[in-house]
Amino acid sequence: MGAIKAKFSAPGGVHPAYHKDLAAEQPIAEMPLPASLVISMSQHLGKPATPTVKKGDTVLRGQVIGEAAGFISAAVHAPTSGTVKLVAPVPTAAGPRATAVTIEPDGEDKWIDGMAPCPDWRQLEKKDIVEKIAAAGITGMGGAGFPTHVKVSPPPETAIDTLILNGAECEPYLTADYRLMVERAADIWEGALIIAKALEATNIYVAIEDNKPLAIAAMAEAMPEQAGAAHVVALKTEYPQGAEKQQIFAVTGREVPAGGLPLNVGIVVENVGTTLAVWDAVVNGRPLTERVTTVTGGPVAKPGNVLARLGTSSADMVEFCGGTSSPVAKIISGGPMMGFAQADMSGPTTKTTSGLLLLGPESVHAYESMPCISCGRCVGVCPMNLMPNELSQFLEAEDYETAEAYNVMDCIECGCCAFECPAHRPLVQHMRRGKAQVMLNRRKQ
Amino acid sequence: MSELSIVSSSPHAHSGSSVRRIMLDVIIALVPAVLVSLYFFGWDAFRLTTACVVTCVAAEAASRKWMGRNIGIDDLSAIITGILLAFNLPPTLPTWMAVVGSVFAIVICKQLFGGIGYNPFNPALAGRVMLLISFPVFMTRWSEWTIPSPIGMDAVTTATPLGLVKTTIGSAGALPFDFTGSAMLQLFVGNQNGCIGEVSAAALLLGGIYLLIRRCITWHIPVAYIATVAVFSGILWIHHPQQNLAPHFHVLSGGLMLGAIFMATDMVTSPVTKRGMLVFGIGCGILTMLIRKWGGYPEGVSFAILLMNAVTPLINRATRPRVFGAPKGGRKQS
Amino acid sequence: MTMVIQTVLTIGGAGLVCGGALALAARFLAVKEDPRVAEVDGILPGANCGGCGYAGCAAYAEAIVLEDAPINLCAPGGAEILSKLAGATGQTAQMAEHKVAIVLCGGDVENAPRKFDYNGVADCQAAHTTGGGDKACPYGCLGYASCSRACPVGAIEIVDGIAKVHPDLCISCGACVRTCPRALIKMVPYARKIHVMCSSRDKGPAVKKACKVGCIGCTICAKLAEDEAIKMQGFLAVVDYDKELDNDAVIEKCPGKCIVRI
Amino acid sequence: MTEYVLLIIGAVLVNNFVLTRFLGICPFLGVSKKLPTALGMCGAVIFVMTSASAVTWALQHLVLVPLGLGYLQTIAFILVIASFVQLVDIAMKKFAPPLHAALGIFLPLITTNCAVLGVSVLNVQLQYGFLKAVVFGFAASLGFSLALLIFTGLREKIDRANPPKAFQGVAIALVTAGLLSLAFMGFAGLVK
Repeated sequence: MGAIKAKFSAPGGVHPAYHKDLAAEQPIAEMPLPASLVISMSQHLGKPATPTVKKGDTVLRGQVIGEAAGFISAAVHAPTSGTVKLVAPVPTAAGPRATAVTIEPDGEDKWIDGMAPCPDWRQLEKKDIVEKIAAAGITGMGGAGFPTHVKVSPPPETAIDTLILNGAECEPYLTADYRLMVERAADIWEGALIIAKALEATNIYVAIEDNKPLAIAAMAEAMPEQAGAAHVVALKTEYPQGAEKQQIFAVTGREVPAGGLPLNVGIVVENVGTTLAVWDAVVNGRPLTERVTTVTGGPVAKPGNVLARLGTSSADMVEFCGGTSSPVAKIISGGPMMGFAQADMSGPTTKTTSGLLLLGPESVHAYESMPCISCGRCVGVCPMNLMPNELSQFLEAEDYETAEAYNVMDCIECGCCAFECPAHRPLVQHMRRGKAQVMLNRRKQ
Repeated sequence: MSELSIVSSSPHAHSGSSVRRIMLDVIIALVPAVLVSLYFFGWDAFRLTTACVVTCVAAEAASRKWMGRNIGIDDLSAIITGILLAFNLPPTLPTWMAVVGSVFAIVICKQLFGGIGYNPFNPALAGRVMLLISFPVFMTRWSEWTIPSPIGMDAVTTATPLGLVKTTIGSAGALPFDFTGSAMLQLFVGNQNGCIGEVSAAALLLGGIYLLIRRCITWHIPVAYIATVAVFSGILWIHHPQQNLAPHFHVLSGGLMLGAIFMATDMVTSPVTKRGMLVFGIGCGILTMLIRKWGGYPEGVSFAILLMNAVTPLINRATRPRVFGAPKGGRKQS
Repeated sequence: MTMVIQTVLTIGGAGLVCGGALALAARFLAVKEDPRVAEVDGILPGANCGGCGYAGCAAYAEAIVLEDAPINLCAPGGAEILSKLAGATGQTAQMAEHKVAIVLCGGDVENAPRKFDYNGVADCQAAHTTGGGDKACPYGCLGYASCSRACPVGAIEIVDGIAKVHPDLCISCGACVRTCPRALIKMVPYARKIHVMCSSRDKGPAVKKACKVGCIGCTICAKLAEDEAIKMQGFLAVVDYDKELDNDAVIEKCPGKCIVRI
Repeated sequence: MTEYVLLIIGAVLVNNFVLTRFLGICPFLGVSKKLPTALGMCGAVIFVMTSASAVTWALQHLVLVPLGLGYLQTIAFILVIASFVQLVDIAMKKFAPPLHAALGIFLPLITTNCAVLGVSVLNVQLQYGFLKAVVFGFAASLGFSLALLIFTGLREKIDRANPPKAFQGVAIALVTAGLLSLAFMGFAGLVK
């Protein structure tokens, strides 16, 4: 069985320089334990976890150090064994501060006697799988970090027929998912079957951009025999094919209603890394304590794909990759299109850190406050069919009502508009601010 | 780290495009037409183009300084306004009028609104129309021109082909000539009377192709515009071939090529959506033909584009794309 | 004479016809409206600052007349408008104490370093949500003038990178308070002059690292101030504006130099 | 038929009331800030101008002329127009209160809108028959609406523009109106 070509493609999209060659052929390398780990309680979308340890406690790897605070939240586990040094707020990658637990590893890396491995997962009930996923603290590892146990337990009246594994990795520079697909194809497929069972989904698609032939080949080869409805779909290479709504359209031709969720059209999308984490949790009984992150960018001496414990600082990861060989002007957690710029390299790896990108001064794009020249390029590339030119001007004038009428809330912040803008306007930032303000205004009413 | 790192909102990558680069591309695209104008009109073309460009740049710099803003002429847009305005002037126009037109275009039509990006009308066209209305005699005084091989005629005229047709039909006479074969080629190359930059369809098309390749314009406006003129004039021609000119004549004469490729596609004053661009082009075509056929002026390109500039905000509003995921057939209104 | 009669008859007749038609229209298409709303609306200053909590002066006027809203909510109007409103509505009310806005941060360019170069929209909300704001202190004034733009009377100025309210210009509408993403701006009684110009809730060492004039939570001022006029909230000294405080010792003894008289 | 088509084209495009005759500038500037309000104004003006044309024609030819009271034209016309505007005002207050509030003072000001009086007086001057007068009134109001709508679109753009302080607000709007009027010159000669 080979890959099938995607029949559809969402509107808009851009073709940034990919720079994937920096790290694409570097096998995943496991990083030794650093001297200290800072584990944020807010590594997911939703309420931050509640810390369950205090200064001076000793913990084992896999031990719960933060409990899920409500339904849309996720548990946090100790990534290694050691001593709790501090429980205090630290800045998250996106900026605001959240409580974090600092652990000094004891070097033994001893696992706690927790969840039982379950190689025979086919015997499990739906709800057992969901419970295991929740207990393992798994969240979406592509970027947004939506708690996975919520995603795989849709309301009973919603029938899910299709599971899409997102292996598009359309962000330039990043190659972590690519490496996972090349190296761990069989395990990812098994994870997919586990999730499909929990969802009672009959179709499984793995969506991969067609600039990753090795990943497509590996996933196609490892495709399980029994599942007649499993496919590998080759997507046109175009940013943002990895965005959920756009990918669903490309793979199935279904449009997620504006303001709606994929489950409204009977679909759940999971990142390949998340799928692997589910496999690890269910089959091996291991909670999420590490992830693969691409450490890349011009100034990085030896770019690569690093298997690092959650909580590893950016500086430690860069050090592991040979340090820097030229000046660094911008530090980005994530990819260049949607990642968050960091003030320094002290920030810890979280469940959503798909990449750590360093840019030299020559690659930094400076935003300006030039007027819009109405070239319309942003309108042409917007994958949501919005009019970023108009929106940004409404928002500059703080006219939130009109911006709302022009559907600012449908913006997915993919960055296509600002990427194309010849006037170098900070369009995405305008949208973010607008969305925040509209939310605030709605809550007031 | 000794120096602070830079933090901005995402995205951290950029296509590398810039306003300056776009303007530079437009200037490059105008080069063939400039050369052709120098070939056909010689000193007059040089005189007017230089006067307009220098005045536009100086007026932009001076007015911005006067308004207490940064000088900001390095986006090169004033140079384009200068060239395009000169292109829309007849070769015999006195220099001082070109200067007045340039100052009007830059100061009143552009800088008063805040400069690049804010002007609702194309400055060069507004400058030309102001001159046309203020100095109608000077603005329609053309150099001498031998009509290229009309059948059985060898005449010298001081009118543009369109002007000639208008006066002849106005006096109820038959059309004075019939452009076919080699005469067509002459028109295409640019051997005709007219404003200094509009005569050569070939040179303008060359520039248009460059702009398309550089993605500075899309095909929508020029194609919709020219096709509408062709269809409109074609219908008239089929019904009354004696009273109307053939579509290819309409397309190749007057300022249509210049207007469709360089003026109507001005980003600031044309719609941003693809559908809007088509509407814009079709509107320009219809208005151009209305004025050419029934209006008081022999040529309607400038007026047509200016009028469509005026409705551009409404077109943008009406052609808002359907938001991805919104119900089909209707726009989501909240 | 005929002419005059004709004129009078014509215009008068036409007037009568039109007037009759209008009278009928007014009768059948009448809309009920409380005339007092317009009256109250006329008294209000018309600045539409929103300080009263209603969408604007007209909305407040409607609320006063139709929903018996209290008449002392219009801070910009002051005592004069209050007395007029009292006359119009028959309500009696005391003017609330005159309050003015103050930005509780003293970390100007010189005293509070930045932790990165911010490149983006010059607006506090935007800056605050991009990497958490460029000021090293996560509580300090970012200085991108959002409050200043929100102020309907231009009473806020950015001086040396931080916002300063001119108390004599402030009309106490509270627009700035609602705008500040860091909640640094407080409405305080005009009569109170001593303020702790810091809002950082971090511990001393962290504050010291981020700002030269921050409150390090040493509690000296809280001990010096009579009647608990300064209280500690965690690691931050906070003035209790309900109490008298006129003690220069707190200013002199503050090791962070963040207590000032304005 | 052709005559009426030409009459309409003439009144809408060639001799546009706002942009060529410069009548009705007050609401043209006053209610061109938002499209919905402008549309409401267009409806009101179309109604008032068309019906005022009919009634003033009747007034002129059935009352004033037979009685030799031509000198009462202005005052009599204003009386009728004022009543019509008042009627629209009352009706709108009843049926479309938000629009009524949005139009504000500009609704009663149609009374003194020179476009309405202008069309009535022009009907007399040009010696139009009844039907022609009504069509002319309707076409003139269409022309007014066209200009107002175009201008409203432009206004939304120039309100976001960045003119020097001295030109902000109505000043730049008038400059824009001037340029728009320049563009409308292109229709000159369309109808002889």
